[in-house]
Parts: sequence; structure tokens; C-alpha cells
Amino acid sequence: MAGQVDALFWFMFSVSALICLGVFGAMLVFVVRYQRRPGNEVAQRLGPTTRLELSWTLIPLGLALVPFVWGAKLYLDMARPPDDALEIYIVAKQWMWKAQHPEGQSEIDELHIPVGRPVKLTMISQDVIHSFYVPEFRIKADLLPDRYTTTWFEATRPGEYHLFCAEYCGTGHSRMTGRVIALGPAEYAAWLQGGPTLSPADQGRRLFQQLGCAACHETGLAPNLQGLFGQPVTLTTGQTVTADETYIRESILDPGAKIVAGYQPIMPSFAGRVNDEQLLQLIAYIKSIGPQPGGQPSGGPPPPGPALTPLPTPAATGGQAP
Amino acid sequence: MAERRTTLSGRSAVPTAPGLGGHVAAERPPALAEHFETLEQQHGVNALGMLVFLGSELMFFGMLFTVYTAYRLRYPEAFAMGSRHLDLALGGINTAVLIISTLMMALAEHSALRGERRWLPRYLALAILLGLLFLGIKGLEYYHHAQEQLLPGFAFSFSGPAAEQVQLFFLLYYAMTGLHAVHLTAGIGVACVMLALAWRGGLLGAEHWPLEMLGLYWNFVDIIWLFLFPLLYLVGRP
Amino acid sequence: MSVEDRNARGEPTTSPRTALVVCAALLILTGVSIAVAHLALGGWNALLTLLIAAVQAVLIGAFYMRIRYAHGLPRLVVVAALLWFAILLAGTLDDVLTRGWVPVLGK
Amino acid sequence: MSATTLPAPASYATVSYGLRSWLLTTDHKRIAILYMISITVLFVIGGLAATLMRVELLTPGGRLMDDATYNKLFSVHGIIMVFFFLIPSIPTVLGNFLVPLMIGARDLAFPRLNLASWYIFMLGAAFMLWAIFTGGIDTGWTFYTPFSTSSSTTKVVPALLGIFISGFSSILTGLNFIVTIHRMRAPGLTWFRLPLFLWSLYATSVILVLATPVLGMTLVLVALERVLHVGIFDPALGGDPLLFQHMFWFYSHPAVYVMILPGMGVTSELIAAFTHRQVFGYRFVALASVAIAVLGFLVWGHHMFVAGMSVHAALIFSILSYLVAIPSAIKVFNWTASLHRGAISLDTPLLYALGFVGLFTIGGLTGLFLAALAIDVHVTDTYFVIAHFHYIMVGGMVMAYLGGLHYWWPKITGRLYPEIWGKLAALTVFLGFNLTFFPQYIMGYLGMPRRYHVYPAEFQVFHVLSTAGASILAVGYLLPLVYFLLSLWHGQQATANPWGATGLEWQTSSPPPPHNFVDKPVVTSEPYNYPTREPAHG
Repeated sequence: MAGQVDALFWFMFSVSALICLGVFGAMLVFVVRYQRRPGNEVAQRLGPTTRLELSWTLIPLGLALVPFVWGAKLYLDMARPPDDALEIYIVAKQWMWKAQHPEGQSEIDELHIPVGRPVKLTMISQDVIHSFYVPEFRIKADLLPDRYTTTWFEATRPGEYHLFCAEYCGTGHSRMTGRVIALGPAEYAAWLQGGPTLSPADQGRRLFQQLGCAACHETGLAPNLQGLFGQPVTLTTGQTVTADETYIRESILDPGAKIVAGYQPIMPSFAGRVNDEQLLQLIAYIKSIGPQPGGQPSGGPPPPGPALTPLPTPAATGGQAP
Repeated sequence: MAERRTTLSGRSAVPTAPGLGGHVAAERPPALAEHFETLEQQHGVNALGMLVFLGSELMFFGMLFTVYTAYRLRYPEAFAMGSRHLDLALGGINTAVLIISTLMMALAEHSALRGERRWLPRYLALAILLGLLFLGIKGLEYYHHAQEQLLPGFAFSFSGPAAEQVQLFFLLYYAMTGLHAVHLTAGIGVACVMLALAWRGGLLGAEHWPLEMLGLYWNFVDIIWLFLFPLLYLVGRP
Repeated sequence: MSVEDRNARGEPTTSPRTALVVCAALLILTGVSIAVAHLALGGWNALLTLLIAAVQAVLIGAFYMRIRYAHGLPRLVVVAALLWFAILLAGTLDDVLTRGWVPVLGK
Repeated sequence: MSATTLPAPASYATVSYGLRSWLLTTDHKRIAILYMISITVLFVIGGLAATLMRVELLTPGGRLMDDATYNKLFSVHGIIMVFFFLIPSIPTVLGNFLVPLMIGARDLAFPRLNLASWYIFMLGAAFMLWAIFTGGIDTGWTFYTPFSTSSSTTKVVPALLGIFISGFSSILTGLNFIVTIHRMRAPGLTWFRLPLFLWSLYATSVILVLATPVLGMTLVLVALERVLHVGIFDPALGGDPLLFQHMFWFYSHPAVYVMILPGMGVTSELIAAFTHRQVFGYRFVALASVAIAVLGFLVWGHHMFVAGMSVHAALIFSILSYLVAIPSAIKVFNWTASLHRGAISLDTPLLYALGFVGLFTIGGLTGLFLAALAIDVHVTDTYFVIAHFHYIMVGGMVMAYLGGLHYWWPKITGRLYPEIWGKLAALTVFLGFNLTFFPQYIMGYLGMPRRYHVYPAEFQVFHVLSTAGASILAVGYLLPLVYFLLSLWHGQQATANPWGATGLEWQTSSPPPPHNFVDKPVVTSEPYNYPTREPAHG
């Protein structure tokens, strides 16, 4: 991706340089040549200008479409992470970065990634707006406090790269920096070994039990979460929303906001009881029991709790959790 | 200099006013400010100035309308809930009050133009009184909200789901109706000055233009309310 | 051309009779608006009530503010202000309403 | 009769004396002088902040001051320069002075409102300075929420109030210009006979009148949110921080055109005057100003491509951003074509105008890079953006302002400035500017983020170059300040029309009498009607 962005950049640079050369060269020549002096006391009368005007209106207009289409295509690619991307969660706060790997490692102000594999970041801020910027990969994305944003990249060479916060976030803004460390596959595997602990999805499952979510969500009082993630959900208002990260987060923190059709608003708010990292773990768990590319729900961990009885789910894929 | 004199004439256009630099032309009407040529020009300047000003005002409210629309589309339920806490009867009465005050203003303008010295102060006073009545009813509504603990930032408690989003509705409600009330108050203030002038026999005939400016402004404030009313009071009523 | 001329030609003024009729129309429309809001129209209420408000605004603009009698310039000012408001609204809603369109999240 | 052959009437500057006669004046020319003094002082304050920042950035480690101080400095620099220098600069100084003169009127349509605008502006500036000197402000000039509403502990509310108040000054000035240009033109001065400066000021005024209110209300809501701890843009309370950015940029992007359009107008005047002919494609240049004012309102979203805006909106705003580049390109090509077979006098104002065209071209072209979505993702919020908008605002607007000041200085003061020093200063500004800001393009593309107090050592070389350039630039700005002031006492007396230019403002004495014209002007010819020769062949 970085190479493609550079290609567009140098294309635009070349065209711009040509335009500059043309305009500046013409200005210079005219200024030298048409000095006011004896023999050139007055300017030549202007002829009709319309044809020239139209040409330098329409030609730039056509020319402008090239970088637009090119830039838009790359932007769309940036907005759509590949399906096989490694998903890492990022939580930012004044003034540090925290990364959580699917295998369980978490790190601060550093991000270890494997070379040659797309990495998708799902990110949120705990306070003000930050922006995740790695110049080497030509990517930048703001982290918002109220919903998840994503970006993705693929490192091609092992090495250490700058990580900057690019959106001004207060006193320590310029110190909110870090390193992205791209490792070869073997080194990355070795690095993963160094870390302990449960994957976010496992931690999420544990939280799910600890917080008592299962008491309703696995008994029919509240929508079943199996196979839910990424599916459309019909609300009491008749609207349909997609059960994505932001919706799940909202449902945990503000359960009354969007209630699934067919259920009562009985769920208490968990705002203040779970922090952003735990939210991400819960989401990772719900994701892990979501629809799998292969077809059947649930890939990694086994379905928690007792065997599931058929539930009065309003939508075919199950409802969401108020 | 000479060659440009041929291209841009510096000669006088108005033979009757040869020296605007120092002398005052004899037939200048007293109402004509010294930097204008004719009363018609002055009138056009004032009317256009007021219209452009109102265009600017529209964007003040437009910003609030836009924010309101964005949040209402995002939280339709909460906004309906918030709206149902407003007093539709008082809101409806207030709408009628403002519409009638606008009629009074139109009649006042008309009698000023016609030189009807007896009627002008009466219509104007009625418009002012109706404006004050509107503010009074609005104040009564605010008082009710305060009793119901619906004052974001001071005392806000809302039982039921999505309290924060209902609070957002009330914030925008206060911002929009508050800005409107500020505008109406300013209009009433100016109208009082005009009433004093009209009482002494001013503003009649050719001198009626300040009243026309006030009328434009008054009508604008009315139009804003006519949109605020359905946006704020008529949500989620079925 | 002085202001009195305009008056004599009847151009810039609305007769009291017309003003009364317009006022009555405004009041009736307000009543209609309240009634419409109470019908079960499934979401169309808001649009209808705003449409009524727009009709009321046009009535006030045309008759009380005399845009009806005005020539190009005042109309241009009104159109410009409305256009700019429309730009603000459209651009903002274009973002707000389409944030979920490209399935970036949860893909 | 020519003003020069009559016994000279008292000029606006000498018709009465005393502070009172200036502070209570309704003469547009005196108000222009009041503005000139005010914004010069504010420019110096904003410039001092920039100087301190540039000195600090000589070293990567941030040794001179702490983080908080640096953040306050760039905020002060941005707020003062944008809201209290660039936006008022050409409109309130040159515009105030010249609009009535150029259309042959005795004053603006609302002279008292004009004076009120200045007082409102000063009140806003006073609030701003109070905020700066009693604790400072660290939000940047963009006031992004939720940082400005819930995180910053500095004097945000007084600063917001200062900008809010000065906004009314902008609105009233714009209103005054619009009405004046519509209703006060001399007989015969049709729209397509207007000087191009007035077309651009008219377009600017439309922006001021229609965009400023949106910023005003937005700032009020931010202040409310801060004082009452309620959430309008605060996500913790159900608000949407992106909505703030929409409202902010709806004003602040068109505000960029408020800063550049008057500069374009001045440049058109200068090019016409010093090539001694009409600007090539007069109608296209005139209508391009209007097109910029309209299209400029359709592109604000390009500040938000990485902010979490919807992809759909990003695509729309990207393509619209290319559209607004077209009228700007038209202007550049027309200015260049105007030089062709002209009769060029390379005086100081033209040097500034040529500098404007060159720097604006570079700034405009790099703006296209920022409109290309994928490139914007990389370079937004880096020094690339800093360089881009300084090429437009400093390279463009300040150059044009200085060029305009030199051109109309004889008209404003009745004195000539020293031409040699003028040329020297123009060259110094041009060189210093490029040395300051061109390296910033490079380090921006290499990834140096903006608003960074400490930075990786690899960027130091560019920062050193930039600081060196800034020192030269500072000298370039000080020179005119000195020789302009000296010329008031020692300058040669100016005639009514020292440049031999067309335009009604040159038809009256220098400096003009209180009511501008002894005889009511009538326009009977096309604009810029210089004598010309026929094409050599054909």
C-alpha cells in the first residue's frame, strides 16, 4: 500500500512540477521580454480570450479526475481490510498507546507485528481524539472516544518504525509516540512465546461469566449471541442495525438505547464497571462465537454454558443483548 | 493624468449638486443621510442591509437546525420522549400569539405608510404586548421544566432509558428556543423605541422605513418559530 | 422615484384585508400541523409538519415581507441564504447518515 | 477639473486632529487606518509566538520550554494569525479604504456600523489577549472536542468569547461591503466595469456573512458544554465529536478563501497597473471569484478524511475539492497571460504580485495532493499541511497585503516609499518565505507530525533550515515597517496618480478629501482602459 501511495504522490508531483515550470518559466520570460521601455510603451491590445479560457478550464478539470479516481481507489482499499488480517486492538489515552494481541500479549507504546501478513487494527480512545500514524506504512486513522475505527497495513520489511499520535491531544501530545516492530515470521512466533496469558476472546468469555451476562443471554431472557456478530438486528423501533463493535459497545454501556425487537429493556448499564480493554475482550468473545467464514458458528472456544435450547430470537441470526 | 481623463470622466453627473465635498445641496430632505444621493438609494440600502443581515441570522439558526437534525436522526426515540415532555397546548397558543403579533406588525407598517397617526401606535403596542405574552408563556414553560428537573447543566434527572440522549434533546431545545427568545427580546426593545417615536408622530409616510426594517426582522423571527414548533413540539405525538 | 411613489403604485405594501386573510391561513395551517402530528403516518409526520411550516414561511415571506413584490436582488439574498443552509445540512447529513455504508466494521 | 489643479482640499487625515476625531470617526478611510494599526500590533504578537516556536524547534529535545508552553505558543500563533490578522487584514484595511473610492461613493453604506465593527473587533481582541496573558490557551486554533470541552485546563472560554465577538465584526463588515457594492456605485459603473479587487471582496463578503454565524454558534455550544458540563459534542454524554468538526470546518474552510480571495483581488489590480493593460480574461477572473466563494462551501469535509467520517462523504468531498481548484487555476493562468506582450514596470508592488502568483501556485497544487484521498491519509496533520496552508496564507495573503500596501501607500498617506528598499524587502520576504516553508513540505512527507514539541532527531536538519528562513523572513517584514513609518515624515509627496493607473481611486487627490471626490464621478469606459497598440500582424 505504501508503494501505491508513493506512486500516486510522484505522479502528482511530476504533473505539478511541469505546471509550475510552465507557469514560472512563462512569467520569467514575459517579465524580461515585455519590460516597459521605449518601443514598448503600451501593451498590446488583448484579442479574444474565450477559447483559451475554456481550454484552461476544461483541461485541468479533466486532469483533476485522475488523482481523484486514483486516490479514491486506494482510499477504498485502505477502508477494507483483507479477511485474513491479523486483528489487534488498540486503546489510546493521554498519552500512551496500548495494544492487545489476539494471542494474549499486550504491550504499551510498542506494537510487534509479523512481516508479510495484513494487520487490522480496531481502535478506540479513552479520552480525547488521538490519531494512529505510522509514516512508513502511509496510514493514519483517528481514534474516537465513542466508537471503533479501523485501519490496516502490511509490513514488507522487518524493522522498527515510528508510531506517532497525529491528532493534537494535549500537553504530552508530542511524547505520545511509540515503535512498530516488524518481525520475520520465526521471530514473531518466538516473540509470541514470550508472552503469557489468555487470548482476548478467552478473557472475554471469563468476563461474560463473571459479570453474569450468561444468566440472561443464554436463557432466552435476552437475545442469544451465538452467530450474532456482523449480522443485521431489528430493533423495537423497526430500524435495523448491524451488530458491529460500536453497537455491542453501546449495548453494554447504554443498554436502553437500541433494544432488540421482542425483548424487554431489562439489562443494567455496565458503564463504569467495565473499562475499554474489558469491552474489547467482551467484543472479541462475541466475535469469536459469531458466524465463521466456514459456515457454522463458533470456531475457537467452545460455546459457553449449557447446551443451547431453541430461543425465541426475532431475527433468524439471533438478537442482541439488552 | 490627461490620457486617463479621457477614459474616466471626472465631471459632475448631477448638475444641481456641484460640490458635495463642502456644500450642502439645498433640496436635500432632512431624512437623507449625507453620504447618499437620494432617499430611494437610502431606502434600498437599508432594506438590502436588513435582508443580508437576516440571511446571516438564518445561518445562526441553521447551525442549530443541522445539529438538531443529526441527533434526531441518530436518537429518534429519545427525541420523541423528550418532545412528549413539552406542553403542546402552551406551544400551540404561543405559535398563535406570535402569528397574530406578526399581523399587528404588518398593520402597523401599513398605517405608517398611509400616515395613519392614530392607528400606528396602537398596532405597534399590540405587537409588543403579544411579543411579551409570548415571552411570558415561554418563561412559564421553562418554569415547568425546572420543576420537572429538566434543566441540563443545572438540574437534570430523567427516569427511563437513554437519559443522556433526552438531555441532548433538552439542551438543543433550550439553545434553539433561547436564541429565538433573545431575538424576540431584541425586536421588542427596538419596537418600544419605535413606539415612542410613533407616539410623538414620527415614522409616518416617507419616514416609515425603520418600521419596515423592524417588520422584516419581526417576520423572520416568526418564521423561525414556525419551524421550531413542529421540530420541537410535534415529535412522537401519534 | 421616492417612497411615496411606491406607495401610490401600491407596490411595497400589502392591504390590511390580505394581511388578515394570510394571518387566518397561518393559524389554520398551525392547527392542521398539530392534527397531522397526531395521525399515525409512520414517520411521515415530521416531513409533513415541516412542509406546512415551509408553506407558512412562504406566506409570510411573500406577503408580509413583500418578497413577492421585490425584484431580483432581495430574492437572490433569500435564495442564497437558503442554499447555504441546504449545503450545511446536506454535507453534514451525508456523513452522519452514511457512516455504516461501507462495511468496514465487522467485515 | 483635476483635483491637483484646484486648491487642495483638506485630506481626510488632516481635516481634524486629536484622538477623539479618530476614535469617533465614521470616515471609512480613518477606520481603515485604525484597523491597520490594530492588526499590525496583533500580527507582531502572533509573529513573536511563531519566532519562539521556531527557536525552540532548532533542537529536537525541547530544551527551551516545557510542553505546555509550546502548546500555548502554537495555539496563540494560530488563533491570532487566523482570526485577528489574516481574516480582517485586506478586507478591513485595504477594503475599507478602497471600496467607496473605487466605486465613486462618499462612504460605505453604513458608516456608523463600520466604526462599530472596529470596536467589536477590538473587544474580541481584548478578550483574546486577556485569555492569552492570564494563563494562555492550549487547544490549537481548531478547538477540537472533546479536548477543548473536557480535557484542556486553560482559558478556553474567554478565547472562544473573543473569537465569537470578533465574528460579528466580520459579519458586519461583509454586510457593509455587499450593500455598498450593490447600491452605491457611481453612475455608469456596471458590474463588469468593477475593479477585480471589488469582485473578490464581494465574494469574500458573501462568505463572511454566511459562514461566520455557523462558527459563532458552534463556539457558543462548546463554551456552554465547558461551563455547564453538558454534552453536545462530548461522546461521554451521547454527543458526536465529528459533528463539531463539520460545523467548525463549514466555517473554517471557506475562511481560507476569506484569506486568499482578497489577495487574488489585490494581485489582479497590481498586475493590471504594472503591465498597463486590462487583466487577461477579465470576466473569467471576476466570475472565478464568485465561483470560489460558492464552491468553497462544498469542500469542508476534506479536513476530515482520517477523522472517522463516512467513506461515502469522503468521496464526495474529495471530488468537490478538485472542482474548487479550477477557478483558482483559471486565475493563475490569466495572470500569467496578462504579462504576455504587456508593458511591464517591475516596481515593488509587481514583485509582490509575482511572488503571490508563484507561491499561490505551489500552495494550490499541493492542496490537490491533500484532496487526493490516499495521499491525504498520509500527509494530513503533518508539516506537509503546515507548509501547504502557509504557502496560501503567508505566501499568498501576506504577500498580497504587502503588495497592496505598497501600491496604495501613496494614496493612503500622500507619501512615496523608497523604491530600492521596497524591492529589497520584497526579495527578502520571498527568499525567507521559501526557505522557511519549503523544507516543511519535505519533512511532512517524511512523516513529521504537526504540533510536536519534541521530535525525532532525523527531522532536525529541516527544522534548522526552516528556522534560518524564518529569521530572514522576519527581517523582510521589519523592513517595510521601518521605511513605511519613516516615509510619513521623509517620504516624497505623492501626486494624485503616481503610478499612472486607471481606477476611480486615482482620480482624487492623495490623500483623498473627507468625502473622497470633489466632483461626483461618472464612469464611461471599460475597466483598466489603458492605451494599447494593435497586434503586430493579423
